Amino acid sequence: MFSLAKKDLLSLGVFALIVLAMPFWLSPLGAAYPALMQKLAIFAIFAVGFNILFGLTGYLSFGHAAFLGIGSYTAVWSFKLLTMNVVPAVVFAVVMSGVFALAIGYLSLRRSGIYFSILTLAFAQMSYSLAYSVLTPITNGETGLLLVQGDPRVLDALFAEPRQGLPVPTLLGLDMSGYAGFYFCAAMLVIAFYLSQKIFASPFGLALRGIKSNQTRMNYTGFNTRPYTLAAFVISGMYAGLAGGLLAVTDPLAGAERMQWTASGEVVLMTILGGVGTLVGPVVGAWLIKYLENIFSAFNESILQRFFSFLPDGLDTFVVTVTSKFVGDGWHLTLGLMFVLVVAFLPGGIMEGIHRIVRSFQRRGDREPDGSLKAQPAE
Amino acid sequence: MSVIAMQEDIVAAGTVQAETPFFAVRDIHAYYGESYIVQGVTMDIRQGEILALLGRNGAGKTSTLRAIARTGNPALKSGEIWLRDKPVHTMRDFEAARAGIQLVPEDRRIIQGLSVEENLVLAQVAPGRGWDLDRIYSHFPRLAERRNQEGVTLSGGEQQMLAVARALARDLKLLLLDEPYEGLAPVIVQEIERILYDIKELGITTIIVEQNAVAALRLSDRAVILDTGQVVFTGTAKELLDNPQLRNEYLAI
Amino acid sequence: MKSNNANVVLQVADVHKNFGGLKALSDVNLKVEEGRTHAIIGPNGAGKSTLLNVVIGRLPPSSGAVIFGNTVLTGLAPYKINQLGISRVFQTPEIFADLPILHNVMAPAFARRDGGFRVNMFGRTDRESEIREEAESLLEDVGLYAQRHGHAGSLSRGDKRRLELAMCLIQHPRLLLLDEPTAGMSRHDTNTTIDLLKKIKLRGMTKVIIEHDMHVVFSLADEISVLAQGRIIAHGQPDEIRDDPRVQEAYLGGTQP
Amino acid sequence: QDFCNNPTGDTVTFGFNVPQTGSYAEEGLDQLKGYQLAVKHLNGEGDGGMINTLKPSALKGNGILGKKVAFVTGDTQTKTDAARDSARRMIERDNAIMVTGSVSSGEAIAVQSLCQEMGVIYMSGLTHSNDTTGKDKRRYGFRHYFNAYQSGVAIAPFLAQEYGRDRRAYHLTADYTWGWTQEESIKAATEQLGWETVATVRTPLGIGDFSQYITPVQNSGADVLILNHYGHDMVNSLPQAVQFGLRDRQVNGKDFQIVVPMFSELMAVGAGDAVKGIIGTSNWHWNLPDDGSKAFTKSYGEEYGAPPSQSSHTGYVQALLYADACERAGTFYPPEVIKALEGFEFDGLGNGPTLYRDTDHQCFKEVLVVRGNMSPTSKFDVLDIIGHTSRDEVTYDPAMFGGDLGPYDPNNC
Amino acid sequence: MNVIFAQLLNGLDKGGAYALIALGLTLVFGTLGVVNFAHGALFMLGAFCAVTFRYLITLETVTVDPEKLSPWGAPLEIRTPLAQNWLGDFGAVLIDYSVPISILLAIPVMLVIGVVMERGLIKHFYRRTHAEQILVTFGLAIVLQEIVRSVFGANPIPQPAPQDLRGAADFGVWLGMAPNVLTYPLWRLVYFLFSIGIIGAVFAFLHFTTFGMVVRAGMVDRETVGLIGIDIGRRFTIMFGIAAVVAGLAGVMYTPLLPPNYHLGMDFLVLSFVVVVVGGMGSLPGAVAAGFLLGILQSFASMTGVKAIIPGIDQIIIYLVAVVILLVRPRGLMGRRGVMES
Ligand SMILES: Nc1ncnc2c1ncn2[C@@H]1O[C@H](COP(=O)(O)OP(=O)(O)OP(=O)(O)O)[C@@H](O)[C@H]1O
Ligand SMILES: Nc1ncnc2c1ncn2[C@@H]1O[C@H](COP(=O)(O)OP(=O)(O)OP(=O)(O)O)[C@@H](O)[C@H]1O
Ligand SMILES: [Mg+2]
Ligand SMILES: [Mg+2]
Repeated sequence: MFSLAKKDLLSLGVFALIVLAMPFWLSPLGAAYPALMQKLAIFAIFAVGFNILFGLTGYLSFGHAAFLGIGSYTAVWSFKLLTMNVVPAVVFAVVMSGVFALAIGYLSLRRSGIYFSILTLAFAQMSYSLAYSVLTPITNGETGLLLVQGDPRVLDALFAEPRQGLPVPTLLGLDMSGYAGFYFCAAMLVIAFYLSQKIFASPFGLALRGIKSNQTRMNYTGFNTRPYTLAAFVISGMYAGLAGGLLAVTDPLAGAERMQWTASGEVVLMTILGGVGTLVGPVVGAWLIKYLENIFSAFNESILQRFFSFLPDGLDTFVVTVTSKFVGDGWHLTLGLMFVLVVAFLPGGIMEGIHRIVRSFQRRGDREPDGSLKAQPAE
Repeated sequence: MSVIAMQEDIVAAGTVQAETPFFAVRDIHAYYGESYIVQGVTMDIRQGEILALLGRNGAGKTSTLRAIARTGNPALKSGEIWLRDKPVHTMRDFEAARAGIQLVPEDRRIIQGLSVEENLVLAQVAPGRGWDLDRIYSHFPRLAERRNQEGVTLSGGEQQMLAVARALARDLKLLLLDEPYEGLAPVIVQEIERILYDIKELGITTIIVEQNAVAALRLSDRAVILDTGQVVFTGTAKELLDNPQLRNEYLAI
Repeated sequence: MKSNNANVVLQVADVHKNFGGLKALSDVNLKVEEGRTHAIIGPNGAGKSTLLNVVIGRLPPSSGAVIFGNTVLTGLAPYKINQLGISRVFQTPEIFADLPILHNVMAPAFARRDGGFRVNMFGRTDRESEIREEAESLLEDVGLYAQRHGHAGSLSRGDKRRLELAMCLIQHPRLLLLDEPTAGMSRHDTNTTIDLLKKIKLRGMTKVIIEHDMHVVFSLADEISVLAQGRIIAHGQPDEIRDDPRVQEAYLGGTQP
Repeated sequence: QDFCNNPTGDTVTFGFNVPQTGSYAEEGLDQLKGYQLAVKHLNGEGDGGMINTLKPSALKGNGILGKKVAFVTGDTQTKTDAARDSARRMIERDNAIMVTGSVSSGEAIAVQSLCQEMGVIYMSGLTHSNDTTGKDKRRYGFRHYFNAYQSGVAIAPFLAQEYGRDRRAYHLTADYTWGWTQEESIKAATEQLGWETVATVRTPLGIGDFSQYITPVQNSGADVLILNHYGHDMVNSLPQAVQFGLRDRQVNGKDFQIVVPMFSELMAVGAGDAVKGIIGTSNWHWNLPDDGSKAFTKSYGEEYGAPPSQSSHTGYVQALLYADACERAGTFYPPEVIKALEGFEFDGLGNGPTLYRDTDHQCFKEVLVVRGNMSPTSKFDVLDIIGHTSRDEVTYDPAMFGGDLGPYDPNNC
Repeated sequence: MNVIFAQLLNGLDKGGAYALIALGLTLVFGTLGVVNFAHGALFMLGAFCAVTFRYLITLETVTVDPEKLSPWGAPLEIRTPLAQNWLGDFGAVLIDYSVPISILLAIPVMLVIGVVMERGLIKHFYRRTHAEQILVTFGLAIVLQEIVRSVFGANPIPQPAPQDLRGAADFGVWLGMAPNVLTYPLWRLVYFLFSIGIIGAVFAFLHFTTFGMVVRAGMVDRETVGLIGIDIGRRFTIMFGIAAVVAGLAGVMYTPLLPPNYHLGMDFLVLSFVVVVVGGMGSLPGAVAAGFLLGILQSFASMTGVKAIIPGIDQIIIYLVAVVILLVRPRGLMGRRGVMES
């Protein structure tokens, strides 16, 4: 039941290794600090989950950030009301977002194509607007839901002495804001990835792909497509809830912007950038966008000057002026250009590009003796 | 080959430009992405002739027609196509169509969202009109009845008629028919055959791809057989029918 | 009109279907008996495909009912109708164009085994050896085994048809509906397909087949109904139909190929 | 002592965390300029600006405690999530000893609570909500900027003077926490004058077109419209209200008036002509005649060719105040620095004598009342100062807004 | 009662604006089938055509007086506007009417931008998946936005309406009410009429020529349309150019209502998608109807009385209506079958 094909097992192993080794390989890239690594893991989970819906069934949800937000709010409330232990927080976050996904999915999946996208967008935007304003008693509006000293925390109050200052989320006594938090998120990502591998390789996954490929055939082949898509929607909603819950675990605050359409759009972009329907693609996309957002935006002219100081005088100022347009407050420009270039030259996203390069090397290296192409489905 | 050469000589006596056939395909090679499908097809047709292009499923018949009509998929990598003195191989799809080449595709490709009549009107938007609507409707009364129905809701056979009619609505020089009889009741097959004869009378040249080899050969002057993207036979229809080995191997008749 | 004939698998009772003013089907009655092959022929636009659409739940009849075994199909969702044991080959192939050919054939088998909906997300498609082997042997039968890992979308048209046939056969339907299964197939492949369909018949599968190719019809049919302008104008044994003057006029058009 | 990001080398790093993209980018980027100027001056480069006017001052112009000041920057995108991400990067990766900057209260409060958890001092930028030093105040957070309550108190006498005590006001309020606190404060202040509040209407954030909210104002019987809007909402709603002809109307026998209680000159530029004659409040203005303001305006102008905004002023001042507190404490150890800032009385930073109150970390100083300039001489000259409300008048009881500062103990990140 | 009347008027006006903003998107998205996330950017570029035009005609000669210093320490600049210098009164009129006159600049500029965009980029994406279209157009939108930002800065740049059209019209008096009961900004009325005009012109173009049909057919089956001799690529380019012009003009005329900044486009993007989809894919009348419907409902939902009954309704009304309509009518108000459903 928990088995994987050899190929998948291998990729899971490699994937786990890469994720857990982040602190090492990210450090030359200037990104090896807990906050960012946590984000990388969390948004990878979000994107992997999104890909289960979008990549397999082809239903493009434009409101997935709503579930992320719901997960965060639920987790923070669990911290406020029950306990600072992260386990209940994460469980509640997943369950709650699953419930919302069930309701929203039930309605939205009555339509397909762009109509579906707009329905999900509308639900998410309504959640966002209400969270920002009318629901302030629950969400604390613009400020975001914060922990305060006076929170009841009934379970903690029963078992432990209140400590000085604000408590932090913990697991087995480990403080979740630093490296421990990262490893927790990384472990979650590996599990999430494994589950998505299972789904991709299962008959259930095959049915979802069938829906993407030809709904008519599915119906007349005896599949009841609606519950299949709904199941995929709920599963990916729960992934989003998990990601939202983890955001709150590593940093116990939940803000409404997490639910805005731009946030939903971001996960769409991550998935497409990496490669829709591939297992690893969404992860790569998520990492790239979050890396740019956090690292490129922080470059400023003095950093650039130091960086390019080896160049001869005059040239270095020129190079600094040019590059400064693409970093710091210009990091969006880099992002936009990257989107355009990737789709223009790597149709199918980064993973497809990598596959092509690998394939072209293979062809040059060893030609198949019988001349047959090793046709591989895009997995 | 020798038979063709002889026939060409006979025709040559009557025409000035004997060397340039009406339509010539010279060693074309075409690819779908990386799969090499049309592997050097060569054929000639004289004006007003009907040529049957035969072969098993997957032999590359459709691909050859699509390459001639310049659809871009399969992509023509080398070879030449000449319609009289016009280099079709340098054209794009719409230019080939304006030069008078019309493909009736195997899956008919009636345009969704447009009524029967709009499908026909659309064919007359680009310069080079053929039959007007009245003439089309008089040949295809069935279409006249259904003129306001959405094209794609027509029955299979009706769609086939519409696809042929759409080609006729254009100023035609070379008609490429991909399995025109498929899915048609025998009565309609006869109707279409009649139309093809009419078209032939008008001097329109036709290449017909058909699994129903008997029906196709009944109509054609000459035949070409393809196998895995290569020409394995060229000759008159009669030669083919008289050759039991070819019939058995490629046509199963 | 409750049938007491236990042998009748499919019964079409007084079905009418109108498209706006157009009467696509009028008063159609049909009985198909267990294990037999029932051919429906008729001119283009006669309503043959429409009739199949009514049976599989793609179109609701304007009036009348379709009964399968003891179940009234009218109003049932298409997937339920399929689950009862009816599969259909469409006139324009409906396949999973961007899935591998092997998976095209395996998917319907899962529907047969697991029912309309099951979240078997911990199963493994590649471990379902029973279904895989069956799919492979069927692909062998239809001559697509060699290409089984290729994508279905790049098949030629005749091959797509054969693939679709395999997709239906793997469901072991009680009733198989075939809408022009050999259209676009070479003579050679048509003959193979006829043999394949005969083989299934020996297994007792009931079939309704629409064809314009008389060679196919007369090779396979036990019974023929002729549909013209939405009405059944003749019904009987193949020999009777061949000689029926109405059929000659409405359909075969005098000369016989 | 051991504490978060204890600087070991010969530099000490500040984290400048401002919106550089999104709707508040202009203010954020200007704030950043203020910070960069402050770093220069602290390190003894340039003309020293307000270092020369701050009194009392322990600053020496050789960095802080002998260490040169370095800085890192971050883009908050005006989102709380991004603001916290960026602040955490500064603390965890770049070892920032202090984080500063903000253009909205949401991000200020979020970053402030983060800094409390990490044990890093946060000097907020523009944040006008009462909550920042009220309900959500933190031991590690400090605000130089004024707040909504002070705006209300400051503007009230001028409203009475200009428009009389018999007025009927209609509030349009941005529907989120900052809008609500401002509405509450202004409403209280104006009602105290004797004004009547006809209606308070909440408007969704960032809708762009406010016509459906302005239409009902016409026949409501109100003769003053109070726009509790900020940023783009203000830039859009004010000109739209003017276009509706509200200011050309006579209601109850009086000229209809529009008030924008909280002004910022960059936004006033965005609102264009509509801002002429509109009364509001401001934290600071480059036109002020005191030595500090003059010195700052001069060095900023020489550096960037334009006068500074209150956003850059706030940034500059906050950086200086932190540096000064470190010098006075003689250490970077946050609890000591906090104690140095708490209750600090100073002058010469442009707002007259100022107190950093210990009970809530709010600065108390004069508040400016400004009016849209009727005949600007340059595109920077959009606001006129029409009055100063004294520090005593805008001082309030800290208990009023509740909250709890929390402990001094440093968390080791 | 007056309030209701005023809100109805306001709703109509808003609806006209929504319809116009969505119109350009319908042409590209509903007709060409490209999910164009750069639509908002085109709207924004239009608005900046107005800004540029005004900037050009208010160009000043700057002389520096080195003797005096400005209060912030820079040398004092003395500015004299050129247009007024050279053209006298006409120059003043030109400056006053800069917004409507900049339409003359916007039409060619937007056409060129549209054509270049289509030829250079979008052209290669008709046959790609919607996902890839989203990515590329979104990327493009960001790039355009950043370019505008680096040229014009991040702050909004107000564009005044002409003096004569600046105030409010006493609409009530025209309808026989007492003065000052129902007034409405003149420029909004102008915008409304302008919307109606543009919408009418686009309708006429697509309705009375076969152009619309050809493009629709080309979207459904590009190959077949090519095979019957139509150069569909060129028509798509023209269509995209028209859409860019329409989007741009909507942007130009909107500037007096909303001081434009580089971010303007993103704010309208979601709204225009909602309008187009609620109207129904591929339907121009649908988009217009949806624009009006949403505008009017939004106006009414913002009334204090309504908000008192359902708190927060004005924040979500657009989305709520979108949900209800899409659930009740599978293809929006007037959607065509088969357009972008898979
Ligand atoms: N779009 C495509 N991409 C890749 N390969 C293709 C594509 N279309 C067809 N092929 C392959 O090209 C070969 C020739 O196909 P083609 O359709 O030309 O055959 P055909 O002779 O017309 O067959 P049929 O009689 O079945 O229509 C087949 O092997 C088919 O699998
Ligand atoms: N959705 C529809 N709307 C309107 N008319 C339709 C629709 N579907 C089918 N028709 C019409 O109903 C008639 C019967 O169509 P049907 O597809 O059943 O014919 P058929 O017997 O299968 O013909 P063929 O042998 O050509 O496939 C045709 O005239 C067709 O145009
Ligand atoms: Mg073919
Ligand atoms: Mg049919």
